[in-house]
Amino acid sequence: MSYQYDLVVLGSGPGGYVAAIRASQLGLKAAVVEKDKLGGVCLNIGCIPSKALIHMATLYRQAQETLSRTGVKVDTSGFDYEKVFSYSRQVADRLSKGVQYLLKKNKVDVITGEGVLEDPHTVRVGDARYTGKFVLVATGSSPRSIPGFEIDELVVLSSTGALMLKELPTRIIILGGGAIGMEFAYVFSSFGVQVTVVEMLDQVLPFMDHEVVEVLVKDFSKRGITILTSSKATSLVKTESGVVLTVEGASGRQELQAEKLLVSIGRAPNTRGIGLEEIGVQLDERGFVKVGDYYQTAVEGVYAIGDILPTPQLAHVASKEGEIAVLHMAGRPKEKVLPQEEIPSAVYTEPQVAGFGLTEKEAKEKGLSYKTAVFPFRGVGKAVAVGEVDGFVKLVYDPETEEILGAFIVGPEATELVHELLLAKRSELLLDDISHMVHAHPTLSEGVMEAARMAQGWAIHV
Amino acid sequence: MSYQYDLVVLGSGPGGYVAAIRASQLGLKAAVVEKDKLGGVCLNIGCIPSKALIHMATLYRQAQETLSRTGVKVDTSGFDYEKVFSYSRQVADRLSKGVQYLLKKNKVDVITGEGVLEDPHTVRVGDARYTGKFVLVATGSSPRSIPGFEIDELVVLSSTGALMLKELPTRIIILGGGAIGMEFAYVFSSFGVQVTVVEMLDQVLPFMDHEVVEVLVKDFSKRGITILTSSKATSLVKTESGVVLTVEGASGRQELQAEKLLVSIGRAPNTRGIGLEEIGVQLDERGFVKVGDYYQTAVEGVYAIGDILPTPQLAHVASKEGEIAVLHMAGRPKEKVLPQEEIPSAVYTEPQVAGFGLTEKEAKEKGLSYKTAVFPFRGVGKAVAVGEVDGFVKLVYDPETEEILGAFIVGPEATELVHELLLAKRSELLLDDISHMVHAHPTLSEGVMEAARMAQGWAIHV
Amino acid sequence: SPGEGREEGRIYASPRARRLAEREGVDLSGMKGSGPRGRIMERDVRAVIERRGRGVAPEG
Ligand SMILES: Cc1cc2nc3c(=O)[nH]c(=O)nc-3n(C[C@H](O)[C@H](O)[C@H](O)COP(=O)(O)OP(=O)(O)OC[C@H]3O[C@@H](n4cnc5c(N)ncnc54)[C@H](O)[C@@H]3O)c2cc1C
Ligand SMILES: Cc1cc2nc3c(=O)[nH]c(=O)nc-3n(C[C@H](O)[C@H](O)[C@H](O)COP(=O)(O)OP(=O)(O)OC[C@H]3O[C@@H](n4cnc5c(N)ncnc54)[C@H](O)[C@@H]3O)c2cc1C
Repeated sequence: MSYQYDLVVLGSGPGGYVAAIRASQLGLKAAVVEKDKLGGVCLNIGCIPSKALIHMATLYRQAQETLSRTGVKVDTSGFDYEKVFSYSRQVADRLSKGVQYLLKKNKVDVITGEGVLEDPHTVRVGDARYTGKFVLVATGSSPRSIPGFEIDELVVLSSTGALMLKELPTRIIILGGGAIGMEFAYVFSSFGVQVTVVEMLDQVLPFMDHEVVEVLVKDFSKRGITILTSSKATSLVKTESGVVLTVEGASGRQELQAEKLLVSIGRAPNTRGIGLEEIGVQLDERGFVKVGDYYQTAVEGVYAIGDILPTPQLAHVASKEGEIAVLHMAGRPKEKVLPQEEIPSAVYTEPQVAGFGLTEKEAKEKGLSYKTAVFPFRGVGKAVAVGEVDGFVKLVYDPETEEILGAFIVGPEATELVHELLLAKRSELLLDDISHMVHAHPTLSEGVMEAARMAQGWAIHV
Repeated sequence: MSYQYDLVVLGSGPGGYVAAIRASQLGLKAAVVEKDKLGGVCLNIGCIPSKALIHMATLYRQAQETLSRTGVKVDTSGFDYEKVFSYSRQVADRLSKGVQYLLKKNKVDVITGEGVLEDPHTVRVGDARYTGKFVLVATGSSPRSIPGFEIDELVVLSSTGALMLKELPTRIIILGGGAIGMEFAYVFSSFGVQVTVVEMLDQVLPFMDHEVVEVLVKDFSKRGITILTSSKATSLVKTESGVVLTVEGASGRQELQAEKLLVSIGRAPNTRGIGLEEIGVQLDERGFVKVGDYYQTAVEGVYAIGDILPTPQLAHVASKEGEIAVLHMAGRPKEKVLPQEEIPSAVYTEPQVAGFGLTEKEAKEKGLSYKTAVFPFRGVGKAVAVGEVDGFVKLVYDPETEEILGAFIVGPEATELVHELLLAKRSELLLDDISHMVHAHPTLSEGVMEAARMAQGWAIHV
Repeated sequence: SPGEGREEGRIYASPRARRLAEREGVDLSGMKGSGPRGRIMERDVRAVIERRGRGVAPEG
């Protein structure tokens, strides 16, 4: 049987577009079907515009907190949030266009419209049908909502609505203290909005080491962000001026008022209504696709990656899964499923938070023999020079083998610094490799070196 | 024979104080002799205050260039450079006090005064004598001046005078386009000073890869900094209002006027008048100390490290040399002399520049079979989000073995990003180790990953 | 992981050491290296090659 394409990809997010380009590099003729903007959630209403807002928020804060100490007058009376919004859209559009350019350059056909799987080799878009030897489903996810807290994008916002705000509210409540919720808390509060975060679990950013999160929470509290953990929103009433949210926590029940409510309690996979179950692809009880070692679904020739899998809903995970899947299709399988401990998590607030591998709690729960080393940025000259001394580099390691089990950083540039440690972990290096390497002075990376030395008992600056 | 100390260290810079602390950790009883402030040049009049100035310069620029686009009024009419100066002094003092604390905590005695070697085991300070089984000389370096361009610290400044300015000149000429010269050019020009850099060689930052330097130079030029390369200052006349400098270059002779001249043409080792030659320590023709594999001088028991050696005059080099030397003294030699290709260089301007190993030119001159991969920050989402798309990650690698020969980065956070690559180099990893590692999205570190992929022919975002 | 590697008798070597050994046909099994925790480094493989070149039997 002959097909129009070797590969038809459904969805052009960081899973889909990267997979299509990689496929093309490997000699497969590929097409991408996209119903919305190229680049998916990440580029258009996710990672990228949120980072542009964060960047502006940081400039805004620093100008007032630090620059103003030099006699420069920072007058925010004319501040226009819509300009910040526009900047974030420009950035997103530029990158979305970039994806268009890359797809074209790599000779990947772009098909515009909503695709539905008709059979394992056929994607229908409107009246047209596109056939592929392989089909890769990368349809991503959508904001989850819960009954009673329905998103209207006017008063009750999803992350999309929050990104699209052109005007700032005076108060906002953020339901859900995951990475997305905390990043919005940072952005809004930096611009003077009163923010309350409501989290059901006993810790915001539950996937991160608890000590790292403590530093962030302390910093956020100092800035006037209220964080309520172990707190459950039980009911929502819309009023003329916004919302009243009833929250039940350890200390009882309270009513919170705000102009807007941002619901960021997770994202649901886009796996319904696109023919998946109809052709035999298996979903788990939460609607995520079940896959094998190379992201093959139960149906021969059909693969699935990204936010529709029960793996961490992160852009870099989606991309890597796509790479692994297309290598398998191309008959050149190299790696299998992404090992969980090699996936970095990053939160781009200030201070930033990043980490991978086992948290201290996880190491303890697993009954591993582990130790931790915590080196504070206070002891790092560059951190002092730039006035960002809160935070630390924390290593969870095996004291016997000196293997790194996990690493967590809170502080300036944490999201970049984590990669040196991740490389060490992934390439089976040991504490010695980092502790003995010369690190440029003065850099924040010296904190990474010192943490490794600390684990070995010879940190200098502590 | 018995000594008061196992180790007497002369000089408390990043060479001396780190060595003393390390020695103490290894069980040696140590003392440090310091005639000035603890922490040496680096903490007091070098690395640290300069980075504090750079930080403020960046905030000042960003507020005007970026933040002002959001309607925030940035009024610099009341700007007071002395506040910036004070901030840099606070940072330096805080870190110098930190060294004091660390020395005390590690039970290292601090002896205040100018030390002179009387014999291989005796340091005289005033009337007092301190004996040590080992003596480590770490007396650092001082600004070099040339006849006709004598430094008076009023009009003709060294880096020290430049750091101590409490008022900005309208124009400044910087003689010497090394790291120090370029960092001052960045600081001054950011605050509105007209800057001209005069460099004798055909490239500023001569130790860096030429393509990387081109990006910096282009950026500097855009900001109005004049850079004259292959240009020699032939005479200096002091006038009522400043200086007139005559410069001869390819395009002939010209006269430059400014209020101040900063001479940053290199640093001379502090090796005279402290008894070195008298006790038999050998110096080379330029006054640098000759040492063996573990930084031993020609005299048994006497070691030398840091800026007084003909190795790169960098703080992290001084510290590492100190570590190696004291391990040798303690009878636990581990590493020998620091391999040149494992030493990172960093320039903390914006954009930042950092690198290690062979530049493309060096690889060519050595007749090596090499290739390069240059991945632009344009293709990195985070760089676009923060509006810093100039620059790239450049790898010089062996195409056959996929070994990294050198790496150079120009762009945001270059001085941090370089460490992932350096770890790869030092721990004998290959391109594969970096190209296949999941890097968090969106981070600048993705540029490092993409450069490695580019070398292997599968970069996605280019 | 390196710890498990050693226990299983798996070879713990740097990628460059591995690559060189592969190209030069050096058997790394049972070899103890000079890197962290006995990791076989390129220099260790070079030493074997050199000894081989000089006709010296490899060390156990
Ligand atoms: C506010 C926010 C911030 C975030 N920040 C980060 C971050 O900093 N770092 C990070 O790693 N992750 C972040 N994420 C998560 C990240 O965006 C996702 O993990 C990532 O986008 C998943 O990629 P994907 O390719 O699986 O799907 P998506 O990016 O969701 O793309 C799926 C695409 O498929 C299209 N599609 C769906 N169904 C069809 C159909 N039937 N026919 C045609 N097209 C279809 C959609 O229109 C969409 O374009 C963030 C998310 C949000 C919401
Ligand atoms: C403006 C500037 C910026 C710089 N920026 C960087 C940078 O960003 N990164 C980097 O790596 N390097 C930088 N350097 C270089 C760095 O400062 C030096 O490489 C480093 O300080 C050398 O350390 P050291 O221990 O050898 O000597 P020094 O730091 O010079 O310390 C020597 C100490 O010995 C004392 N001393 C000398 N003689 C005697 C004596 N006879 N008795 C008692 N005490 C004595 C001195 O007072 C001094 O405190 C910079 C230098 C300058 C000038």
